[in-house]
Amino acid sequence: MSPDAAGLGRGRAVGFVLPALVLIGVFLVFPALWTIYLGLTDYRLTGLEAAEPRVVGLDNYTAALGDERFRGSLWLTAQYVLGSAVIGQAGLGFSIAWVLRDRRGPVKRVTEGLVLLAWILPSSVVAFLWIALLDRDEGTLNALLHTPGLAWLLDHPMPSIIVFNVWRGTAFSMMLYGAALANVPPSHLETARLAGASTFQQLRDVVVPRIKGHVLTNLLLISLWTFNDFSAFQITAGGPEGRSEILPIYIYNVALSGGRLGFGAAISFLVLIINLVVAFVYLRLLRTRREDARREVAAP
Amino acid sequence: GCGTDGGSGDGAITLVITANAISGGKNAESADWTKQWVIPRFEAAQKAKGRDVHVLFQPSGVDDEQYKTKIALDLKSRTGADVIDLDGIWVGEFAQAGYVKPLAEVAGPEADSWEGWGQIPTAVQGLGIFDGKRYALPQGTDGRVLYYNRKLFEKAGLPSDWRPASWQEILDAGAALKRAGVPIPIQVDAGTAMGEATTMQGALPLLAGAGAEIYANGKWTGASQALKDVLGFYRQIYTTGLGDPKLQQEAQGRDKSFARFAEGKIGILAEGDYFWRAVIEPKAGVAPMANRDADVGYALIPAARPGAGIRGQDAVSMSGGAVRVLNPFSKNPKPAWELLSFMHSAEATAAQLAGAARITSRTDVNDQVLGVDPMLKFVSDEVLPVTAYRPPLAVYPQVSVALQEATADVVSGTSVDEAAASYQRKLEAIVGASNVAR
Amino acid sequence: MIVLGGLTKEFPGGVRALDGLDLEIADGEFFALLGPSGCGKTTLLRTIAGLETPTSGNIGIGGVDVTSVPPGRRDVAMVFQDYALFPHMDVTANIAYPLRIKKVTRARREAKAAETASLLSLSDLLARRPGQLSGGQQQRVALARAVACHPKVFLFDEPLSNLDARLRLEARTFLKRLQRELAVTTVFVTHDQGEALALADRIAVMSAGRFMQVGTPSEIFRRPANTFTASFIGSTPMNLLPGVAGDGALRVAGAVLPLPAGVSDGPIVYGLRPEYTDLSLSPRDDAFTGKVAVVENLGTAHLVTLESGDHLIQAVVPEGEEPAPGTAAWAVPRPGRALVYRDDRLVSPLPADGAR
Amino acid sequence: MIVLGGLTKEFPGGVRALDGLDLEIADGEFFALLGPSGCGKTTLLRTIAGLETPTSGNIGIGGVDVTSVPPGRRDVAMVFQDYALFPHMDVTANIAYPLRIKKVTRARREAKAAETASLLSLSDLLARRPGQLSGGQQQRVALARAVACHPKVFLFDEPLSNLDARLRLEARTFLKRLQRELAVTTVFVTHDQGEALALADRIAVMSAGRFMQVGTPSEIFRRPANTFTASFIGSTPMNLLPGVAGDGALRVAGAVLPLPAGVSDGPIVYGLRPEYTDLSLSPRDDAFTGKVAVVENLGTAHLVTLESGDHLIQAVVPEGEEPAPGTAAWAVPRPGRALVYRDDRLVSPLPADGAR
Amino acid sequence: MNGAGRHALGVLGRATFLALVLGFFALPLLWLATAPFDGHPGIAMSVPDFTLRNFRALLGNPYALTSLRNSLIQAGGSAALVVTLAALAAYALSRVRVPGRDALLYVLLLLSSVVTGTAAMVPLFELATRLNLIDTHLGVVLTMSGGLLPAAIFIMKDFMDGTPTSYEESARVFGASPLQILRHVVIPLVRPGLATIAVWAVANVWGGFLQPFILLRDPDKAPGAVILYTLYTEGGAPRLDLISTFSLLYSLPVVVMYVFVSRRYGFRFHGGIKR
Ligand SMILES: Nc1ncnc2c1ncn2[C@@H]1O[C@H](COP(=O)(O)OP(=O)(O)OP(=O)(O)O)[C@@H](O)[C@H]1O
Ligand SMILES: Nc1ncnc2c1ncn2[C@@H]1O[C@H](COP(=O)(O)OP(=O)(O)OP(=O)(O)O)[C@@H](O)[C@H]1O
Ligand SMILES: [Mg+2]
Ligand SMILES: [Mg+2]
Repeated sequence: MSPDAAGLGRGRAVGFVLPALVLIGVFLVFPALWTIYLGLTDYRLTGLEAAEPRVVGLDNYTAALGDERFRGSLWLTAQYVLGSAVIGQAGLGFSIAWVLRDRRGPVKRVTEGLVLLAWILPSSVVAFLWIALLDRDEGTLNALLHTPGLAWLLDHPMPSIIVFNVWRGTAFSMMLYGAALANVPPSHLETARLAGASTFQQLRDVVVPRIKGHVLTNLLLISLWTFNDFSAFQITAGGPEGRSEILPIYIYNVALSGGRLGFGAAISFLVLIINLVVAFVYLRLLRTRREDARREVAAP
Repeated sequence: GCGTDGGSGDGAITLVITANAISGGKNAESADWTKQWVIPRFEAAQKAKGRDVHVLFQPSGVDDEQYKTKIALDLKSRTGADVIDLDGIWVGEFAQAGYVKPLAEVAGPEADSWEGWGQIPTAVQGLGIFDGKRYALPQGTDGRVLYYNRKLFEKAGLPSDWRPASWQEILDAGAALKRAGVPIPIQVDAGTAMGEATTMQGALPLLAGAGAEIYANGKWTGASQALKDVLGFYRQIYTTGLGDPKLQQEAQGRDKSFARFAEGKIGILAEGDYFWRAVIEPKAGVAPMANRDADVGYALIPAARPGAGIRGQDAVSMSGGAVRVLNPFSKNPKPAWELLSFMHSAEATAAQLAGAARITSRTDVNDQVLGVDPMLKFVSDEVLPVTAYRPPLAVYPQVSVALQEATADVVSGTSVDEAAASYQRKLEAIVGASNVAR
Repeated sequence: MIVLGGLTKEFPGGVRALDGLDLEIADGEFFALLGPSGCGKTTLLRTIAGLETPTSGNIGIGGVDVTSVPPGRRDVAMVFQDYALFPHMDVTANIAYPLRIKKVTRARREAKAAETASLLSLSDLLARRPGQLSGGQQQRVALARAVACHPKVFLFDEPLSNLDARLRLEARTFLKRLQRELAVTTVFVTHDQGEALALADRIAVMSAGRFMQVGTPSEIFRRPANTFTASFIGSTPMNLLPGVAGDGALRVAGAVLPLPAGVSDGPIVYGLRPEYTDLSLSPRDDAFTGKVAVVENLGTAHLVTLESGDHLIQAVVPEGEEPAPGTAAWAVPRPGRALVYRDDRLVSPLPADGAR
Repeated sequence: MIVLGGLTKEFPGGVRALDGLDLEIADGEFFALLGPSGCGKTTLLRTIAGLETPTSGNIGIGGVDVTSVPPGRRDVAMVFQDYALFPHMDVTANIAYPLRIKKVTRARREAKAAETASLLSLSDLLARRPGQLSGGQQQRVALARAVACHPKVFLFDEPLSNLDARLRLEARTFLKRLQRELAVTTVFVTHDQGEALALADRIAVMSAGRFMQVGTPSEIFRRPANTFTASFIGSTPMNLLPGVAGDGALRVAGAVLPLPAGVSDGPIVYGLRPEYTDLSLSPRDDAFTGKVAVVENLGTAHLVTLESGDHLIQAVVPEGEEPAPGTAAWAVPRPGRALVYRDDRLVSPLPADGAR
Repeated sequence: MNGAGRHALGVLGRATFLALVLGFFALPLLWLATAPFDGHPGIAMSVPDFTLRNFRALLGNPYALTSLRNSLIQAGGSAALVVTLAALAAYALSRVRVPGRDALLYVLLLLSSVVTGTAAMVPLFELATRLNLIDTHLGVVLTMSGGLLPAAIFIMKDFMDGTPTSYEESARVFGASPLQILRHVVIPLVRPGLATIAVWAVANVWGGFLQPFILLRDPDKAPGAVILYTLYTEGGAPRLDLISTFSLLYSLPVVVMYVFVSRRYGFRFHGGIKR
């Protein structure tokens, strides 16, 4: 079938895309380019460097890469993305979608509703709820677990914000995988069941190959979002003593509290590059599989 | 931009005031005073002079850092309110960035011949001075003391009129309190979670008590003996159970320490007069103590040893305070100056207090109002003479963070030498090795 | 070998998809489930496979009650309507999949897959993926996968319905031969009566979760037990006309026809297959009269639709004898071929002996 | 009324879906495009509709060259295979949609929709959405939508293929009557030869983007011009056997048959429909001999497949005469019904006069 | 283990899992449900001594209610803009082959995640100043939309790719223009997608703090996020009564909107990266 079903034509298509592109161009690409430029300067919001920022070339980058705090932050971010997005959100989201896949009725609605609620509530409210939950002295969790005085946020800051972010972001994965599972023909699963396959074998042989595209979309989006997620700031503010200072918080701290906007911009750009690499790896994975398939076919 | 667009009619001009104050917020009185006292009276006074002046107030209610960002962005793009509230510590960096200009440059010679200057002590004037030029009118100042809970002291057999003369006496009192079962004998803010409070309430007064200023004669204090003494003191408090190290790490640690003090769980707390006025104030405080006047004592922060403080003092303190500046890009600099000076007149300053006691910049007003509150009188009479101010430079916040990190290190068990060395490294990275004094 | 006892399946919404079914399917039999959409064919097949749990009743396979045995242990193989070939596996892997689950070694299962593939003329396609196969080839791969694991029972859910008309005919013959050779008990679901007649040893005609009739193709074709079966079976829809028996004659749609033996007086439904209806262009007694409305070419014959008052009567006429639309014509029932129903039960002709 | 001149469509990938087609379809004609999957039927229909732009060649409708006229202005209505009923509109809105585009007032288009719906017995369903309709009902709504806007041409893309076997037969008769009454030129795509024969005034048999034969159903059925058409047409696949003409006889699959008139010596392909093949259980001359492999019930007849050496030969035998699998039998061509091809062209029988 | 046993075990496992999930997601929310009605709310969750006093106290705050209105304006405006522009763009990108379209989408997606951060604050602010958008709702709407659009287009395109083209072709044969096709056919078909994007956009703008804070001057225009922040940091110690009550009021509109939208239009995602 011709993809241009409505007879749009190039001209009209451009007309349709243009408004969005203009808005994106002005309010996204332009500031982004500006930010990249700022990253090459020693620009600060106040002080002498605010009056006359100097182009310092790659100094910010060498400084960042040489900075222990930056490297530590990068490592924390990797843990955060891996733990909360790739394993936590994607894993939990998939499990929920899998368990609910052929359910109807109130259980499904309530579960989905709660998971979604965690996603759509404003982040400042959510942050406060979690502070209340994890509070050392009066937190609900300590009351429930009979562990009075256990300072979750101080003793286990990374696990805390990872669990927090799993709670916050699982909805997206759940919905995406829900849609994906709806695309797995029941007959395929049943064929596997008839052959005697266990749940794990069904997942491995039927479901995962089928929803690989969804898995990658999901991982790509949630990894990017988590990489740039700032909401943990409202819970630990990067603390205690930087032990949960993931990159977005690090940038905030150096750019805003420290006033070093040029340096912050440079790190933002580094983050962009890292994101790019992550995205590239994901897309590469997708492509490799397809090429495998093609090669197999080509072989006599 | 808004605000400085000049006239809102023929001949009529509009002036805008902005402050990090908003009705319903922490600084609500300031917002209310601006709206209900300053604006109507100033407009009336101008009308009497035949001028049609319109004044608007632009409130705000966020973290100081975010407020600062917003103001800086405004000034950077040459817009913003005509009269702007700033923290005194920002004056230098704003001046360096060209965001603010000396008052005389903006408003003309009237600024230097203002009647009020005579009422403001030189030290307080310093809040608005950078490079020897007056950039701002100070609103008032504060001082830091050691608060102590008399009931707990009594329990521990300590004098109800405690006057520590050295750091050792503080530690001794702490040990006594600890023996008496006080959960947190001493709370001196430490660590990065407390932010600037650590520097202001802890590191800097202690440094002054050890005889050093963080910035003197164009050099920043590095890992000097004074600094090591300060870190050593922290270490003694937090590794011997005199203080609660966890409390220093919590994001809401400072608020919690207020609450703990009010609950009678903290023996000694280093804080500013704000704590007295707004936190444990029996009626409106956020952690009110009904018997504040009887139960809470306050003492000067002693130098490490008598005479070991800066300038050879026996006691030390740190002060800060807010100022107001004129927007150099104002379309109506002269009327703006009139407004600013009006806001700092004795009458206006007194009105801003609205009956509450607090240390204003003007001696004439202080003389009238401080009599009612012995604590503020104490600050004014005994603390301000020994106090010191932070350097108003753009890199100061980063140095402050480095200091906080050094305290955090020792609180979490790092040795003093290591923490000091790491501070030294960071400081050199921030200001350049040649600007660090050892 | 397959025994159903009082099998009932009610879906959560209250739909009774299977309604107390009793059935025995013999070893090696090719059994067809035939019925219109929604009658429960798929549900029955899936219940036999174990993919649905019956609400009540039980299922036996090979003498064992398997009602609560999970599908993987029933030793059945199912071919789904959409074939359910795994798109990411090549043909070999697809065919070998059940063996892989049974932990047969790679070498042995590939040998087995190759052997099965050659039986179904798939040897050249072993390295392809399902997406690169035509519909007919896909169907054969699905069959091969079912065959490869040597099950006790084959279950086919409309395996031919995705093929185009021509392929369907070829596949049908092929399937029949294959089943003959393997001699595995087979249950085959279809909504196409032609397919059921052509393939099955026995057919169950279903409607609304019940069996309307169970019998051999010729029994069902010749003596449909009720009007539902009558109208459902046959490559052209049977003429079913209301009438009255009385005075020694049948009065149906304006025609007076001889009364078959054993029909007592009263209202009846008169059934006549178009194939057994001859067309005359000259007036005839004991015939339906009407105007030719539509003529459809059937290849070697034509299907003529007569409009007779409110009724439509269809007749099949041989090549070259078709009338032009609009002409008047007479439809003459071939003697002995009419079916008479009363209260929706066949009353004439009476069963011949020997019919099961 | 529809004229195609040298119509060619090449897709970006290099697929030549239409390959220089010339055709004229008369006013009011019911024209079927018949061919296997992928032969270009849909592409041709879409090109006539204007949904595809031809690579070269032109299209005229009603005497006007519409090659570069956008689809909305060609005054054609198309029924898609999946019906493409708008799921968010009820039946009335669906039927009235073309009129809404033509800016007919709401009142008038609802009246028109109701009228068309009653013509197609849809009056009770007007307020339903497509999701709440059965396949047959959906098909009628799609037809109603096409009918409602009174186009010059109907284009149907396999409109019956989504229906179940029984419904398909009924819908076929219905469609034929409807087209007769409306007398609108209709192009109908199908891969089911039975449908094409039954419905069409003329059929074009397509393969790989070309017309293999264009003619009336009986022409095509009786005298398929090539083996492709021969094998494609007929409800049972035609027997096509290689043979040699020589010495005044045809030698085909072990049988020696009389040489039809006009066939010169040389290799040929012998075509014989199963319907024209009689089965004998006693040895016969001029007959194919073999063993009965499969017997399929066709209702009033049986299709018997003989295995004769490497060849399979099928014959249709009347009810009650079917042999048991495994017995020996002889397939006797009915005189004058055999088709002889050489170089894939029909050489015997020679065309009768008067064939269009 | 026999089949029935294994089945029972499976059912039990699922039930346990679902119960844990429910608990995990409900637990933090309980505080929000109780504290606003508690006369003396603490951080600790407790059965409230029921009162509506907190709500009265909140109404006393001059900015609380207007801030919700402002949130509504900004979130609604952004959602409308994002949905409209994303639908148009995604449709065109889905239906017309544009070389390099996927690469473009990915790059924009990447940029969007960076530019919402702190570092881009200066460029955004200066841009808004030059365009006279400071202290306007429009400024907030435009900057927020710019950041949300790439992901919206990305998700929307999946929906568009997933709808069969025969609907559009059918309408086209009847003579509908591309805009008519979009309005009559495509939009209704992808309505769940639009609804999903709308909810997502609203939720994002609703919670956004930094942009409205730096772009707005007049607190009468400040959205809920800024006011909540004020309540939180400006009270000295947090005023739990006001915070909990405002949190509830502030959360309610998004929740109501989600419930409405998901009931009415469905709320779901579509495909994955198909190529
Ligand atoms: N999972 C289910 N939940 C509820 N009802 C169902 C379910 N599956 C099938 N049904 C209903 O059970 C009845 C029988 O369905 P089934 O699929 O067995 O019919 P079928 O004969 O296979 O039809 P078709 O020829 O259309 O495939 C139908 O009314 C159907 O709607
Ligand atoms: N958009 C397209 N791009 C490339 N090739 C196409 C496109 N559409 C169809 N084709 C190719 O053109 C040929 C004819 O396709 P068409 O859909 O017309 O076949 P058809 O006869 O309708 O088949 P079917 O009976 O399966 O519907 C096929 O080889 C098909 O793969
Ligand atoms: Mg079925
Ligand atoms: Mg087609």
